[in-house]
Amino acid sequence: MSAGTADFVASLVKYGLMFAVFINVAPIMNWVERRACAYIQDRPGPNRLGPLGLFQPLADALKFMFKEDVTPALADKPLYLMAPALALLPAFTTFVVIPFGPDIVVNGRTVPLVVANVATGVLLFLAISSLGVYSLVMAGYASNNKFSLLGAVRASAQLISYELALTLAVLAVLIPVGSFHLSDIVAYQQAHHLWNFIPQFIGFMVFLIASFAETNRLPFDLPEAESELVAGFHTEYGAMRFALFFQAEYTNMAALSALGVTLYFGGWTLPFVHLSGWLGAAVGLATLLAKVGICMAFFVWIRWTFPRFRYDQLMRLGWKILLPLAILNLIVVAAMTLAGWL
Amino acid sequence: MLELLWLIPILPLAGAAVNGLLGRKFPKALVTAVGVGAPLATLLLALGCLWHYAHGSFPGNAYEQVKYAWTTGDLAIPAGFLLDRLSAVMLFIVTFVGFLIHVYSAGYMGHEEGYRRYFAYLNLFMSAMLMLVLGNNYLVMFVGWEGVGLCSYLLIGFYYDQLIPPAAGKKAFIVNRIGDFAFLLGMFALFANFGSLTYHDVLPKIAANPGLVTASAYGLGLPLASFVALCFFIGAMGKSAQIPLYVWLPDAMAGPTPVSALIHAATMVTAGVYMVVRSNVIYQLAPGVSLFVAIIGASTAIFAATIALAQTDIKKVLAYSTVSQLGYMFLAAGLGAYSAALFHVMTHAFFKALLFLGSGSVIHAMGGEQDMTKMGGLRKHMPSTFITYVIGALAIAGVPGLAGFFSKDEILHAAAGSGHWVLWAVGLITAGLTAFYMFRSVYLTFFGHFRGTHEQEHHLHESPPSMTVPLWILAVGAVVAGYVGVPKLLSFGRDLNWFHHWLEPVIAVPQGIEAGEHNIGTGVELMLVLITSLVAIAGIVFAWQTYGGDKGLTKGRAWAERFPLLHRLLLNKWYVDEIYDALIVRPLAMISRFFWKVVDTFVIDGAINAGAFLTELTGDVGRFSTTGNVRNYALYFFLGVILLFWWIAF
Amino acid sequence: METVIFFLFAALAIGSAIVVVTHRSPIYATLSLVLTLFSMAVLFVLLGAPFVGVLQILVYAGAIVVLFLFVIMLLNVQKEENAHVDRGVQLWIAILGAVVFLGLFWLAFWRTGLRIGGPAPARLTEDLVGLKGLATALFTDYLLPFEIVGLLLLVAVIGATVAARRSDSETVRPDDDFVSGDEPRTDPLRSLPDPHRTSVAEPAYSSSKREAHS
Amino acid sequence: MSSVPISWYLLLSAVLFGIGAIGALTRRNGISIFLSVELMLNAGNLTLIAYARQWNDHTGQLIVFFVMAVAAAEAAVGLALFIAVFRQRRTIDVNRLNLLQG
Repeated sequence: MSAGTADFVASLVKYGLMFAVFINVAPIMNWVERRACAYIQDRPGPNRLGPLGLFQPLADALKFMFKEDVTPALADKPLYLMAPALALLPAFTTFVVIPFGPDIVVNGRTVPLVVANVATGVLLFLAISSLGVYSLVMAGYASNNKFSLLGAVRASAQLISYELALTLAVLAVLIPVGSFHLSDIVAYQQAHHLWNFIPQFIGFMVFLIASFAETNRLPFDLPEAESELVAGFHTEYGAMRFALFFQAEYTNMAALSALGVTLYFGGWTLPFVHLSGWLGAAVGLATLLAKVGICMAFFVWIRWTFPRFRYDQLMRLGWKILLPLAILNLIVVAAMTLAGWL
Repeated sequence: MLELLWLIPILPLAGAAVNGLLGRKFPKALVTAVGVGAPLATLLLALGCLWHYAHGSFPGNAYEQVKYAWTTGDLAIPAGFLLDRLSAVMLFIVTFVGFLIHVYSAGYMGHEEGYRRYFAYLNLFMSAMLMLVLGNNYLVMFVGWEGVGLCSYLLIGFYYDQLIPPAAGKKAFIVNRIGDFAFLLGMFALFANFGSLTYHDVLPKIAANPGLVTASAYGLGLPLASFVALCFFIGAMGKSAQIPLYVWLPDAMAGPTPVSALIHAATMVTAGVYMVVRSNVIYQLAPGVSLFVAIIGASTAIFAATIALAQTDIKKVLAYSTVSQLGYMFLAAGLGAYSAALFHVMTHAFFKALLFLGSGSVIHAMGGEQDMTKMGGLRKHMPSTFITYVIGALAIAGVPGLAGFFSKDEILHAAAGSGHWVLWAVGLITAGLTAFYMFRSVYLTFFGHFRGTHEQEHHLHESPPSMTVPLWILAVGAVVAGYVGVPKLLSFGRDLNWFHHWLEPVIAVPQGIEAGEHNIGTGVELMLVLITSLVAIAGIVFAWQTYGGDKGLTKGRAWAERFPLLHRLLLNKWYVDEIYDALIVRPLAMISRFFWKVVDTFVIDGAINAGAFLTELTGDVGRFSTTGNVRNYALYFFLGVILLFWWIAF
Repeated sequence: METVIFFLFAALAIGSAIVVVTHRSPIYATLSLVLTLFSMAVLFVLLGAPFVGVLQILVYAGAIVVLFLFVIMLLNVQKEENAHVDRGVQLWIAILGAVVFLGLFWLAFWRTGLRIGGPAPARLTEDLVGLKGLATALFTDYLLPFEIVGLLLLVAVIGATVAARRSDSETVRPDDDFVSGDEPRTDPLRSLPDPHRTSVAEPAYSSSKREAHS
Repeated sequence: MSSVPISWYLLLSAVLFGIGAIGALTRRNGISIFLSVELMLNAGNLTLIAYARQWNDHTGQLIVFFVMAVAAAEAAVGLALFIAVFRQRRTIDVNRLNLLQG
């Protein structure tokens, strides 16, 4: 096997692993979400199917599969069909840059435990996540109904605004590290025995809020707000297509939290423990998943506690509060790195 | 006293300025006082200067006074005045006759409106003429020359509300300008060769080395001297009304009579003769041109005399007689007898002024009527005018004992002396004709019965003393003036020709030209004098036979019927005006019309209009490109890119 | 391998470019533009400029084209009926266009001797790909343009807001209490400033009442 | 790593530019003209990057960086103008916006 194909096979295998992990996020989260919401609202939640309702996601999946697939009459056919597919694109391509373990040696060749060991890792993540907007817009426009169109317009406006804040927050993290490569960021945090969220707490808060907005999670889920816009951009989507949107949403959430974890919480590393070899890889992956899990839980928790923002409040928060904060954070971090503290 | 020489031309100028500018508010008496007072002061001043000049001795017997440098640099023209023998004579004539005519015109123009304007112009004329005469270089003379031209135009066209005078004024001015043009050319030539125009520079230099002037062919194939002489003579022709350029003088009678007397008899017309005499050196070095001058003079004399025969307007008769007498003067100047020419100028000034003023008082009495066929038998009503007029007529006819006889005889003597018997014969015939037409006018006006309207007859009266006194003074002058230059022959051995000697120094004799004319025997001379007197008397008697007595007019007409063709020719002035009109005026009009219509409107305006049209055209075409449609602009943009690309690639 | 990618994405780019130009519905055109930009980004990466490629996606495809989509939806731009230019003229224009293009291509390639083949480019060096070289160049040699572009963007932002802003008099404050009597807003972007409408200071309620009987 | 000679890239960008140009010239709708212009800009960028690659020099990439910024600014202002025009004239069909007709 020549080096080229070896690399290709390795990355294929790694991608298979990561895909397996992230594909299961949706069903698990489905269950977690329902249970947590019930717990917060002091009601039992789904417990009929299997112990503690563990098979509820399976039931939902089946439901999605067998529901009638309705497409609105005057819908713009091709766009209508392409929207859910496009939604999956950012979801399943952004986590390739996340490292999930130390380098391991496979038959004499060291293989970095990241699907795409690309120098401009973070930037790629941001770029592809910015493409996510199109699926919303397509869905909104194609389903030919006013509510979905309004939902789409609002969604695109929201995404663009918060993408700015998100990017600036992420850049702040890169300044001390000096490279876009996520492995370097993780290595930096490991070397300094200091997770980034402590020195750059403002940046972390901005990142967190912006990630809520990026994934249209509750405080910012105006686009598919049930009370006002029925279901926002995916009003007209029926069974399986809705499932795709459902899946895309949760995977996006997982990817973003993985990025967050890698940037601010040291990714797959454990403080003061040097992991290496196959065992290290396994432990690394486990720690990464644990951290992502905690983060997802936090998402869910926030969802069922905060009321929805109104559109202009949302915009004001995005442009007049988060953006200045992010810039401030950027300046502060740059100053600190220059002064040599970071 | 002589230091004030420069004041002579300035006094009448001041008079003109006062009357002209401030006269509007002056009462008539003050205007007259200024108008007549200025020439009086000038006359007195001139006499004073002449007295001092005559008694003082001056280097080169000329007193030159340079006031300031008029122009500096290459063309250095001093604003200078010169009083020498020649200009002394002219000064005397101009101031004396001028003053008398001013006195006369005070009475004559008394009740004319525009009185103030008349005197302003007359004074201006006097100052211009004095400038001309007293100038010490050709340019100052030329200033005077132009000044008199201007004043003659103004005065001829004095009655500007009528139709004829302004046209006559313009005609006079234009014809004079033609002459002035030639005069200028002559001056240029002089300046080009001698670097200066002052007499005391140029004339001695020419006299010193005649070779300089006669050798190389300068202009028109003529040597310098001939060229300058010819140019100056053409200038004189214009100003002194010789053959081709005399047409303006008869028409100039449209002006008031004293004007005709002053300008067209005594002073302005003699300027030409003065100029020729002043530059006699040049003419002596240009024998061909001098002969030409003589021939022109003679032919003008006889030509004008013939026309005068048939004229019925009294002033026209006098006008043509002036032209004829001027012919005589140029005949003398052409033959080299410059003193004779100047002598005739002086005598002519007196009796011609007298005749004009006489005719003026006749017209004044007749209430403006100038046609002799409407007059007759005026001797009873106007005795002094009659007597002075007859004296003038006798003088001009050349009856022995009066001024005319001496000066005319001098000229004929010079003609005979220099061997030009043909010219002498022409002169003799003209003398006869002069006598005939002068006395024709005398008989038609004063003898026979009155042919005018009853109302005019009732109105007939003798002119007031302010008019008759000058007449008498001039009459005395007409008689006395002759005796200044009595020829040797008749002076019984004593050399009485004072006038000739007076002018001797002015007539420079360039080396190489034998001096004086070879004299013919005294016997032949005596015979010549007898013949001229006989011819004069014959003229008078013959005039009496045809026009004398009551039926003068009818007998005159009978003569006319006998030669109908000749009579019509003479009456219509040989149709000279019509010929000029056809030859010159009409072609010029055509040419100017052509330039106006074709060149100006079509070519020049056309070009500009075409330019305007073109811009408008491009504007219209351009407008189509702005369709307002953005995509068209994008297209143009793109085409521009392609062109640029194409241009870069090659 | 690498030429395969080139030809694939080149074809993709040209195909989507044609769609951008020819498609009548602006939404499809914009989306195909996204596709073109994406394939261009890949080509950029291929040409050893990963940073520019990613930037292309992040800035161009991610923000600018979204802005386009946003405006298209806002203005509800309809499908563009095909120009009623009759067949003949269109044919003419097509021919003319083709001739011009061929001329240009012939000129570009034959005339300047640029053979299609051409020398293979030099080995790709790390500093070209790396970000460090680019960053240093940007902030040393090209600092002034960088500042000017910053200023330009500021101006553009201000310009855009001013141009697109509705006039003050008619922006409805969210806390305005609507009264049923208020005349309906016909213009999708709110009607043109009504001369009678008073300044914002006065609550909408009173103004509409005065209108009623003015 | 790129073994594709540069002339291919130039050809591609020329074709893209041509398509963009035709689009800009023929389309009636303001926004689609804008799209075509963006397309032309990108074609330009491709050439720049190709030459940057050929001569191993950052300048090309930097200029692309600036071109993008300018394109962004232009797009923003242009769209704002379109909105303003739409509010005024109810259409952004270029043919009907010919108020400046000569």
